[in-house]
Order: sequence, then structure tokens, then C-alpha cells
Amino acid sequence: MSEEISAEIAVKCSGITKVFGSVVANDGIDLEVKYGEILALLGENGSGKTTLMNMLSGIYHPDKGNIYIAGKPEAINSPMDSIELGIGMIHQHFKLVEVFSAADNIVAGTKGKLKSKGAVRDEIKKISEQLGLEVDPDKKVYNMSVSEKQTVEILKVLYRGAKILILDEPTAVLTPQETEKLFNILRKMKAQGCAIIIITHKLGEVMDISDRVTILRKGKSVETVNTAESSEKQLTELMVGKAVELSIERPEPVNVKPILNVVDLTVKNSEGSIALDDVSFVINRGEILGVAGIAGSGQKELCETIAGLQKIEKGAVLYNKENIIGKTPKEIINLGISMSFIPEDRLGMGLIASVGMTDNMLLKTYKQGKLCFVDRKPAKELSKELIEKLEIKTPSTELPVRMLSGGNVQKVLLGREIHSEPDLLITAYPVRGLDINSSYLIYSLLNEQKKKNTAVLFIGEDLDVLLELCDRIMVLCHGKITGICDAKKVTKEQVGMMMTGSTMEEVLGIG
Amino acid sequence: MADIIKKEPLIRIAKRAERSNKQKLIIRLLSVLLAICAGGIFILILGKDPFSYYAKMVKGAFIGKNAASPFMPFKETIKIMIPLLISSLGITLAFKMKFWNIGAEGQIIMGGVFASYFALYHYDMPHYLLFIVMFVAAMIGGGLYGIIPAFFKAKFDTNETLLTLMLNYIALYVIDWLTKGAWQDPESKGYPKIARFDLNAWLDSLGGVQIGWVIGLMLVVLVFIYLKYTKQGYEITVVSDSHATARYAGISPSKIMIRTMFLSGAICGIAGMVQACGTEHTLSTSVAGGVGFTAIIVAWLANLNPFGILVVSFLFAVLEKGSTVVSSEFVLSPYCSDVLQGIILFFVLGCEFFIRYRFVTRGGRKND
Amino acid sequence: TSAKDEASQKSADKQTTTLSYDTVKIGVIHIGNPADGSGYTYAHDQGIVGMQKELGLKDDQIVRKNNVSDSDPAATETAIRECIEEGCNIIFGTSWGYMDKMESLAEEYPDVYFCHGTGYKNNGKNLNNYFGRIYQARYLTGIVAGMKTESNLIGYVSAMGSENSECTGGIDAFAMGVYSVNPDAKVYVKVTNSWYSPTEETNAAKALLSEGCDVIAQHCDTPNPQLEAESAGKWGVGYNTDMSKDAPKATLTSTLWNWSAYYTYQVKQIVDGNWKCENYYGGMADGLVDIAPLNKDLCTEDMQKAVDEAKAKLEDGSFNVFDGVIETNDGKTVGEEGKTLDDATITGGINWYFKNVEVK
Amino acid sequence: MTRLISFLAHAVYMGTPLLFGTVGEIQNEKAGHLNLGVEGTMAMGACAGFMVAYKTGSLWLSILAAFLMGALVSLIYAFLTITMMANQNVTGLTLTIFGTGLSNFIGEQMISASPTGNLKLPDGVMSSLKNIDIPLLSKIPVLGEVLFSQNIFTYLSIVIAVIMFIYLKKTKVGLNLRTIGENPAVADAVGISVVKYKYINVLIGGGICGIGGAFCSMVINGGVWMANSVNGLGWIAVALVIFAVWNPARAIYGAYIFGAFMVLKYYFPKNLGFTVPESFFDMLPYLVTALVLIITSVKKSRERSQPQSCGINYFREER
Ligand SMILES: Nc1ncnc2c1ncn2[C@@H]1O[C@H](COP(=O)(O)OP(=O)(O)OP(=O)(O)O)[C@@H](O)[C@H]1O
Ligand SMILES: Nc1ncnc2c1ncn2[C@@H]1O[C@H](COP(=O)(O)OP(=O)(O)OP(=O)(O)O)[C@@H](O)[C@H]1O
Ligand SMILES: [Mg+2]
Ligand SMILES: [Mg+2]
Repeated sequence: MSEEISAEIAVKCSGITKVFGSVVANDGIDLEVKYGEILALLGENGSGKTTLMNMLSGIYHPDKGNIYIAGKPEAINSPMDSIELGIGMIHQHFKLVEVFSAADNIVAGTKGKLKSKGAVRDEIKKISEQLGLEVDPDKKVYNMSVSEKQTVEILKVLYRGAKILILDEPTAVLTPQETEKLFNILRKMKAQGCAIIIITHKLGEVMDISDRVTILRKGKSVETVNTAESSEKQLTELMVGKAVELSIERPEPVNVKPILNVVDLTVKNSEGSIALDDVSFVINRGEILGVAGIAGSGQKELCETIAGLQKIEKGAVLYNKENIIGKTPKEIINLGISMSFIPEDRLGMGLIASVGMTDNMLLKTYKQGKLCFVDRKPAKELSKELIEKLEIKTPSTELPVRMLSGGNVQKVLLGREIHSEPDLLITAYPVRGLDINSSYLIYSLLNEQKKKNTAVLFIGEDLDVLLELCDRIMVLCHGKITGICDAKKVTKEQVGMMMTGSTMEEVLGIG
Repeated sequence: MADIIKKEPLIRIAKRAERSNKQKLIIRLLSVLLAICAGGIFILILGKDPFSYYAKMVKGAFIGKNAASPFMPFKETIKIMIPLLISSLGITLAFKMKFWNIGAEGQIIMGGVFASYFALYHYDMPHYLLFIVMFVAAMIGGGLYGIIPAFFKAKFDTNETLLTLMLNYIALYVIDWLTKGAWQDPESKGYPKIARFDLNAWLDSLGGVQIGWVIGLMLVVLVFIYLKYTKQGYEITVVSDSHATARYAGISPSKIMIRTMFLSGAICGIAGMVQACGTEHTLSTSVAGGVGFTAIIVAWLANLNPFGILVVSFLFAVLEKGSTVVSSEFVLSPYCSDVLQGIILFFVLGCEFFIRYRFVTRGGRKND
Repeated sequence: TSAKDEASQKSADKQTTTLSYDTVKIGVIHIGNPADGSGYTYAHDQGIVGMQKELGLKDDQIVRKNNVSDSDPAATETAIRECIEEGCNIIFGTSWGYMDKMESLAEEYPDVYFCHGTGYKNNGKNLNNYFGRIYQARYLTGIVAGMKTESNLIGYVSAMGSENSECTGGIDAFAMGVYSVNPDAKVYVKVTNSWYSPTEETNAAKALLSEGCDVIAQHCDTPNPQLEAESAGKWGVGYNTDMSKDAPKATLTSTLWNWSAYYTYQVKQIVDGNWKCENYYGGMADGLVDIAPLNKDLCTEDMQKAVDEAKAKLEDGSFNVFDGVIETNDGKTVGEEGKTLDDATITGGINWYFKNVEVK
Repeated sequence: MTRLISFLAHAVYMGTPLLFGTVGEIQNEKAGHLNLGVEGTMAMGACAGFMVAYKTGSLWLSILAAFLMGALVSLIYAFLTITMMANQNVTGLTLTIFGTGLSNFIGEQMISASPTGNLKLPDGVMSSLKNIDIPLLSKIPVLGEVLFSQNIFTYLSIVIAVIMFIYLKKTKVGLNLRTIGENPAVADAVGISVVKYKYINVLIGGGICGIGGAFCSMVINGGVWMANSVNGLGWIAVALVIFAVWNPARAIYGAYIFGAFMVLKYYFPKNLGFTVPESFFDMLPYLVTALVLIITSVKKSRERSQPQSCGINYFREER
């Protein structure tokens, strides 16, 4: 049984199997990563990546199979064991205490006595400087931006002296700039001899950062390839199991006419600072208007204002020339405006996590039932229809949607919104965390809507996609519009510059 | 490899696949059985025979020794069940919304107080009109009292568990105050109490028991339908899950919260009215008498299912009624039944575990 | 309706059918737990035990229902029905709050004798009422307290306020006893608003002691006021049972119930066929109320003498405590010269305090 | 003035059992467990403390016994809610029924076994329960009489509250515990042994509640056993946790303020020309708690609120 394994191999999994009830999440998976190497883990939603990593970090316990760390067989029974073995994991959803400061979050759970604030600050500073991280140790997590939170997560892991780093979809909520920063850090760590496993659905990132890629499909490890010898296309095929066409069509807009006119809109966010600063723009029928911008530039407030969920400071939103400011969300829904906002916590807004698809389909239409009763029949039929059309993976229409994988959850939400045949469809980050196949499915759904002469407002984070999918792109920076441009005529770099504050005139002037 | 396996914990917990309803039922029955056995050990420690103890207890809750009225104990059992059933149903509405209403006790009292006002001072209305007036008054009393914590929760996110708990005591002293003040029975000068209601204000009986049981049964069905099939029931589901989703769908969580707590309190209020006018025929500080607390346990054990509540509240009533009979027959301290009840509940609560989880032993690693 | 009349006629007939010492079965509804060792329920239960011994009844001829809250009509009804269920033909309800339920059940069970303690209802058939002149004993303890006090401040922990005639009358009798031997002494009253609350009773006593009282009397169920006095090095007057058992260094004497006097009398009456459905309001002369022997270590011969003198007068009826014109603490007067307050007033109409009483 | 001083001293006296209960409950809640069983835990502590003092005549053994008994019944709660993941509210309520019942039951059995028909603590214990003047400090005007002329339990409660404050705020284990209370998944992921911490702290919290119970049965009841000695104080302690914003140090004065409300009716002047119903005074502590609850929620602060995971059980594989 005892094979000789070189101590250079940081992690070796062999034959790992994990079953949840009736679902085989991991089925005899093999995986290997060396010190000083970055391994990307790739696979469709629900293929078992998180589960596998959770076994390395001690959250789950394998049903079968062996794990070797630094060449030695180890039993990882708890996160404590895992940490002792030098494994650090950054989870898909941040594991931070909101009311604690960065320092407290970093120090909690470490061995030894509680050090003075100054000593902790010095230590954190030392580690940060090595890798070029920036963090204020006294800042409370609830005051932090997403990337700040992630920095704290990384510091947490480094503070414990981890030599093996696991990152589960770290880039899903980061801007390209932030992603680049993160990758630089990872490269430095690699140079220092760390072993790194990274999970991401973005193939560009895989090509960019990894040395090797292990691909999972339906709980099995199907292949491991050297990144340099492979291509995005090959990886996709390995992942999906068949050849797929990955291109976004962009049908010519027809019958374009304005439907929503936003005039001089100013909105404050929940903390009371200006989130949207005097923005004006027009959304047209039969067109996809993309919104680009660093996270927190006012996208959320924009969506919520149109959906009637935000108080505004000044300005107007004219929908078919009627001002919808002051209308309740219900009235706005009835006007034919539909919003599907995919927040960081996907289930938080738009879906009822603890009930099945049927009841979720009813969310905006339950009032249509007779008398005081809810009519579930059409909803059930709609669920079945969506399951078929969108390939939603669920054993039943009544299984709580909380149990579905992220990708499927998103399909449920989008499916419902699209089915309501809105005149204006607002989608924010609809492919966040989705595998590549599902993402393209969503793009084609949006295009379908466009062809039906619906107006689509698409808030995205992947500039490549925005450029390929949208007709026009509006760039937001700190709540201001820095430009609205024709998607076919700008470059990624130009949009990127506008996102950081340059105006369109400046940018296009240079370009 | 073997030594690695040895490092694993001896026993760990794992989730299991969703159980079928039949399996769930079997587990629950087994857990009750286990609880009864554990209680039996306690009885044994007391030096009594558990078998005859339980037999007497069950018999004591159903059949009496008096040949002329053999079902008198059963009727008493039902009487105990009535307020418990109704207030558990009330609580269920709030619990479905994840609103931890520990305040049934206070809402029962307020329902009782409002109804009693009419029973004491306007009892000369036609009987059925009086009944309706008292019924509505009780709903309003309990409902308004339920709105208080809902309002503050909606507005300031005030902790409802503790606020409702405090409101219970406040309600209690309201009755105390009425008894010694405004509502004191003029006939009973030397010793304050609230007068016995006029016969016209007594609830009718059906089948030898006050009609509270009919009201309870109707409420079981109504609450079931309300939660499962109505739009308002659907709104409760949405709000319980996520306020953001509710707002997004144009549902105002505050409104739903206040409305639902009104209903929750109103139903508890009915329990108060039924207890005061149907069983006690007066208003006293023990009109709720701890029922509001037991109702929480009942609602929870029944998984917030109205029909389940019917069953569980009946079992509780049997336990309570049976206990008083045994404790006097065996000359046991009344505190014994509290201990026994505690033991039984501990076991039933613990066994819920096996519906969702299982223990995995070190050896059992390979096979599921 | 004639059938109904007949039925009630029949039951009235039954009422006169006598029970024998073998067939009598007695249900006792206790508000507390006899096992608590002192206090109201203990005193009643001692009475039942005494009666049982006196009449030679077997253990299974007594059914006890303990901890039946008297503010819980539902529990009361259940308890009484259970007794009847178990074959009881005499029901003693020891607490005031059982009254209304006993009244309605008396109607439902005409062949069961219902005897209700401390209330006022009587249906002329099978429900009567019993209580006692405890104020006579309190008067005597007032004499002891009045002679003992050095600070001339005497504390009194009362369960209920002036709305309760039993408590208020008791305080007045006590205060009159104090006044008879020590006109300068004041009686400070604090109300717990609960018949049984260890915490409240301690708190009330503590507060009284802090105001300089050096004797703490009480009308409430736990010995806590005595114990509190003891730990402060002061004295007290107990209630219900001889509380010198609990606080031997403090309790001067206690106001006592001797319920067996009544219970024996009542059961005898019924078995002997002398049931007349009259209310019972016994006093010192009947042996129903008394005070505990004075604590030898704390009381003087003089006190004993003063008590004995007053007791003799109470027993021979030459003195009735609420005699003549009584001055109240709000400057009014109650009663008439040469008369004594009638029983109805004593049980239901004393809502004033004697002149040396102060509610604090 | 003397009336005021004795009022304040009395408030501290009545605040003492509340302080134990509150500090114990804070520790429960910091571990993520809203334990509604404080009343029952205190009742069991009351029983164990009293009986051991009665049998052994040793105050320290009895305090230890009260602590251990509190911890032991909390073990039931801990096992059910931590390992078996039973609903916390329901388990807590059940614990209250069970604890109060068992405590009364044991007391009753002991009484019937005693020759005198009552249980009275030996003189040795009683004399060690007398008020102790702290040298020098008790000479400070007003404060000395109010705070430093109290009995041993009062001092012990303050010491425990201060220790708990330091433990929670100034130590690594305290930080780890707070992490669990806020988010057990986070704690678990950083290698804090969630289950172990929860058990230890729920048990210690229960033990502290148990000592509070011993105060009720041994001090308030003047050394004679009585049923229901805790009499609802446990419930006030639960509510007091909010007033103390989960801070054991603030619990000290919170407890005394509530102690003051509990005894106010015995010191409130009765000659003001109007009468306040007794019922109102009895309602007062609860009314004040309700108002405090509302007021603290109005000016909400994120740090000063209930630990986030409080009331929710944690299972590692849950999602
Ligand atoms: N805690 C759990 N309980 C039950 N089933 C689970 C659990 N975790 C995962 N699964 C199952 O395991 C499968 C794999 O899940 P996993 O989270 O590993 O997917 P993934 O590869 O991380 O997907 P994604 O790319 O969307 O993150 C899922 O299909 C699911 O059915
Ligand atoms: N506790 C659980 N019970 C049942 N199924 C679960 C549970 N946890 C996870 N799963 C399953 O795990 C799978 C993947 O979960 P996961 O959260 O990783 O999805 P995802 O697509 O990766 O979303 P994200 O983009 O957030 O990573 C899903 O199919 C889901 O059904
Ligand atoms: Mg995943
Ligand atoms: Mg994922």
C-alpha cells in the first residue's frame, strides 16, 4: 500500500471519493501539485471542485481515498489538522467575521497568547510588504470592499505560514485590475516555493496564471495538462466532454427606439455617500446596453433605482415618457420592467432559497391567483419548461433551490425573469461563478430577448464579454458616467481607462 | 495506512440523504418510545413500577372509574388541549415567518382581557352576538399585543424573543392590576377577584366539552390552508426567507410582519377567550398558565405542521392530565411530572437529529 | 322540568344519607405542597393528618391534590373532578380562589360535600365555608412584639394590601395588640403582592429592618422574614406554624392555625349526620387558632403574663379585638361604642389601618 | 439618605443573582447559544449548593457544587444543541421545566427525610454568609456601605464578571470564542475547535448561573430550603444580557440597576399623595427591560449586538 512519494509533491490525492446522500460529488479523484507550482482546477458547475478542496481543508471528510502531504500519508480530520499541515484555503464565500477588525480576523485561531495591537500590526505589515498587499489592520470587515476582504483572507492564510494555498474562485468578484494584483501576489508566493491550487471558471485566467490544469468532470478527474501545451478550446472540450462552439453572436439591433430615459439621477447608497452622481442615459428597445465599471461604482444602486427599491436624491427615470420615480416595486413590475440582480450572495435577492422552483416562479405573479389563493399549476409547468429548456439540473421542481449549484440557481432566476417577457430586462452579473458553458447559454438567452425587441441592461464584469455581447457600453466610475460608447468601436484598454476615471474624450482622443 | 485511520475520530457526524416521510414517522415514533423508556427509568428510580405508572397515566387521561361518566377524564384532557392547540397554531404563523414569538402567553392574556370586558360588563347581549363580540374582541386584544413586537422588529430590528418574553410578564400584571382595581368583583370586597361571568357569557358545550375544541379544529384546517394555499401564506414564506427578495418582489416585509403577528397574536387571543369563557368562567392571572410556553414546544415538535400540532398538543394534554392522576394515585410529588416531562422532551428533541444526520464510526468508513 | 325537580329532590335526599367512617373519602385541594415544611399548606395538611389520626381513617381515604394554583380555575376544576373520580365524598378546598369553581361543581355533584376554606359562599345544600378568627391570635402576638421592641418600630410583611380584608384585619389586630402594651410603637407594613414568594418576602423584611424595625411580623407563607430578622440579629413573629423551628434565635412566637380542630369537627358532623351546611368561623375558644409557645430565650415572664390575660378574655368572650370605637391611621373612626364589628365586616370589610400603622 | 443607602445596598444584593445569571448567559451567547434554560440551571445550582452546604457545612464546597451542578445540567443542553443540533429555544425551555422540577423534587425528598421537617443550613455556613466589610473600602462614604459591605457571593460575582470580561476581551481564547459566536464556520475554517469551545463555554456559563442559584437558596432564603427559590430571576438575567450589550463588565451595573427596580417598591415613598398600584411595581423590571430592548435597538451598533450565530446551530457540512 505504501508507495514512495517524493516530498517535493505538496499534495497528492488518490482515489478520493465523497458521497452526499445520493450524490457522488467526488468519484475516485486523483490530483497532484508540487511546491513552487500553480495548479488550476477546472470543471463545470457542480463537478466537485469545491468538495475536493474542502476535503483538503478538513471541512469534509473523504469516504474513500488517501491524501498525501509533502509525500506523507495524512488523515485530515478537521481544519485544524489541515492548518497544521501548512494548508491554507480561501473559500468561495469569504470566511470573515464582519464585526471584527482585519487584525482580529487574522489573529483568531492562531496559537499563542494574544499579542498587543502594535505587535500584530507590525507582523501584518511585514507580511503585507513582502507581497505588496495593502490593508488597514484596524478597519472593520463590514466597512471593506470585496478586494480588501480578499486581502484579509490571504493575510489570514499567510499569517499561519501556509505553504500550500487553495483558492476557490477568488476572482469571481474581483475586477480585472484586482485580479491582476492577486495574480502578482500568487506568482510571488510561487517563487517563494508555495504550492497553489486555484479554481476559476475564467479560462483566460487559467492560461495566465497556472502551470498545469487538472480537469474534473462529473466528479471524476479526467485529465491533467500542462498549461503551456494546451489551449482554451482544448480545456473547454475536456471540461464539457465534447466539442463546443464558444462565440457570442451579436445580431444587428433592429427597430431601436428609446424605452427608458434616465435624467440627472443622483442616488445615495446605504452608508449615505453619493453612489450615482448626476447620471443621464437612454436604454433602447432591441439593444443590449452594457455597463462597465469597477465593483461598487454605482451599478447596484442603478439597478435598484430602476426597480423602485432605492430612494433618490434628485433626477428622473422616464419609462415610456412616464416618470417611475416614486412608484412601488410592484407598480414597476407591472409596467414590464424586470430585474435580475445576481449579488455576491446569489440567493439573497430574487429567489426564495428554502422552497422549490415552483414557488420561486410565483414570486412576481402569485397575485394572479383567484381570490386569496395562490395558483401553483402554471408555475409548476413553467418550472418544468425551464428545466428542459435551460438544462437546469435538479431532481424535482420542489427541491429547495438552496440545494442547487450556483449555476443552476442563476438559470432559475434568469429563466423566470425572461419568461415574464419584460419590455426592459435588467441583469447584473448574470454569469458570476458560472462555468463557461452555462455562461454562453445565458448570453444566447439575452440575445434572444434582444431579438424579441426587449431592452436589455447588462451589468457585467468581464470586459471581453461586454465588448462582444453589447451594442453600446456605458462606463461608470465613482458613480459618474465617464462615457457611453459603441461597443464595436472601443477596445478593452480604452474601456479600462474610462473605468478608472478618464473621460471618453480623453480616451478616444489618445486612442 | 492503518495508523492514519486510527487518527480519525471514533465517531463523527455525517449528513444523510433526505428521509422519506415514512422513515421520518418511524424515527419519531421510535424516539417517543425511547423517551418513554428513559422516563421509565426515572419512575423506577422513584421506586414505582413504570408499566403500571404509564398504564395508569394513559388510563387516567381517558377513562374514569365512575361508571356514570366514564369519559369525564377524557373530556378534561380535551379541555387541557384546547388552549394549547389554539395557541400553538397562533405561534406557528409567527414561527413560519422566523419571528420568534415567545409571547403567546401575553397574547393569550390580552385576548382573555378583551373578551372578559364584554363578559363582565356587556353580558346582556343576545348569547350568540355576545359570543361573536367576545371572539372578535379577543382577536383584537391578542392581535394588538402581537403587533407591538412586530412593529419594533420591523422598525428597529428589536430582538423579538426577549421583547415578547417581557410582554408576557407585563400582561400578567395587567390582570393583577385589574383584579385589584377597576374590575374587582364588587361582591367580594375583602378579597379581590374578578367576578364569575354571567352564564350568558359562558361558551356552549358540544359533546360535553366547551366548543373551544371545535374552534381549535377549524383553526387547524384554516391555518393549514392559509399557510399552504393562500397568497398571504406565500408572502410569509418569502419574508421568512429573505427580506431583500421580498422587497424585490414588491412585498413589504414590515407590512407582512405586522400583519402576520397580528394574526398570530389574534389566534393566541382566541385561546385566551376560549379558556376564560369556556373553562374558567372568569378572568384570572393564570388564564394562560404557561400554555404559551408549552405551545412553543408543541409547535416545534410538530414541525410547524397544523395537523402535527393537533396530534402533539393532544399527546401533551394526555401527558399532563395523566400525570396529575398518577401523581395522586401513587402519592408522588407534583414535581415528578415536570421532571418526567423534561426527560421525555429531551429524548424527543435529541432524536430529531437522526432525521437529518447519522453517526459514522471509524470502522464504518468504507461502507455507507 | 318535573323530572329535574325529582332528581334534585333525590339528591337532596341523598344529602341526608350519612356516611360511615369506612366509606368516607376525603379530597383535599392544596394550593402548595405539604412537603414544604412550613407555611399555609403545611398547616392545613397537619390539620388533615390530625383529623385522620383522631378519627382513625386509613391512608387511602385521603386524596391530596397538591400545588393547585388558586388563581387557575381550570386546574382547580380538574383537581376536584379527579378527587370525585377517585370516589371522594367530601372535598376540602383550602384556598380562597377555589370558591367559584367549588360553587359550580357543588351544583353538578349534589351528593358530594364541598367545604371551602376562607371564602364566603354557601349554597345551603352541600357547599359551606370555613375560616377562623386568626386575628385573635395576631392580637396576642402584637402584645409580645409591642413589649419586645426596643426601637418602637415593628415591621409587618403582608402578602396583600389594604384591598384584602383578611390581611388588613390581621395587621390591625396585631397593631391593636401592640398598642395595648406600647402606645408609642409604630407598625410599618410592606406589601409583597404575593402569597408565596421567597424573594419578595426577604426583600420586604430587609427593607423593614433597614428602616429600624426590630421585630418583623408577617402574613405570608415563607419563614424568610423570620430568617432575615435572625440574620440581622433582630426578632420576629411567625405565621402558620411555629417558625422558631426555622429561626430559633429570632422568632418570639408565631400565629398558628390548628386546622385539625376544624377538620375533625367537620368530618364528624357529616358522618354523624349533623351536616347543616353552616359556615364555620372558629376562634381561639374552639382551639382553631392559637399562638406558639413564647420563645423562652427571648421573651420575659411579663410577656407571658400579658398574653395569658388577653387570651383568657378572648376565650371567655369578654374581649373581641374589634370592640368599640377604633381610630384609623387616616384620622377617622370605625365601629360604635359598646359594640363589636360583625363577622361580615371582619371577613370582608376591613380596608383601613389602625392608628399606629404606617404603610411604607 | 440612609434610606437611599440601604436602597442601593439592597439593589446590589438583589443584583447579585442576576449578575451571575447574566454573566453565565453572556458566555452562552458568545458561544452562539441562546440558552433559555437559565432559570432551570439556576434552580439546579440552588439545589446542589444548598444540599452540599447542608450536608457538609462547607461554604466553598457548596459553591463548587452549585457550579458543577450548573455545568452538569448545561451538559444536557450542550449535548442536545451542540452535538444533536436540537432547537435551542425549545431545549432551553425544556431545561427550565426540568431543572425547576428536579430541584423542587430533590428538596422535597430531602425535607421528608429530615427529622425536623425542614432543612436549615448549619450555623457555620450561615455565619460565613454574613456581610463582610472589606477593610478600608467599606469606610468610603455611601459607596463603602453600598458595595463593600456585602456578602461573599456579591464579591464573587464581581470577580467572576471581571474575569469574564478579561477573558472575552483580552485573551486569545476569548477572541476565538467571539469568533465562534459571530460565525462558527469562520472559526472552524481557521482551526478553532468549535465543538470543544462551545461545550466548555456553555458548561462554564451554566456553572456560573448555578452559583447564582445558590445565592437564591442559601442567602435570600436565609438558610432554610424552599421550593422555587429562583422564582423568575433567571428570565430577567436572560433579558439583562441585552442591557449589558454582551459585556460582562457592563453586566455588573446592569444587574444592580435591575436589582434596584426589583426592590424599588419597598423604598418608594408612600406619602406622596397618590398611590402606585403594587402590580405596577411588580411589572416594573419587565417594563424597563422591554423599554431598554427597544431603546438599544433604536441606536443600533453593529459591534454591540447579539453574536450573529446566536440561536443557530452549526454543522460543518451544512450549507
Ligand atoms: N454539503 C453537500 N451536501 C450535499 N451535496 C453536496 C454538498 N456539497 C456538494 N454536494 C454535491 O456535490 C457535487 C459537487 O459539488 P461542488 O461544490 O464540489 O461543485 P463545484 O465543482 O465546486 O461546482 P462550482 O464550479 O459550481 O463551484 C454537487 O453536484 C452536489 O450535488
Ligand atoms: N448542503 C448542501 N446540500 C445539498 N447540496 C449541496 C449542499 N452544498 C452544496 N451542494 C451542492 O453543491 C453543488 C455545487 O455547489 P456550489 O455552491 O459549489 O455551486 P457553485 O456553482 O460552485 O456556486 P458558486 O459559484 O457559488 O461556487 C450544487 O450542485 C449543490 O447542489
Ligand atoms: Mg464550487
Ligand atoms: Mg462554484
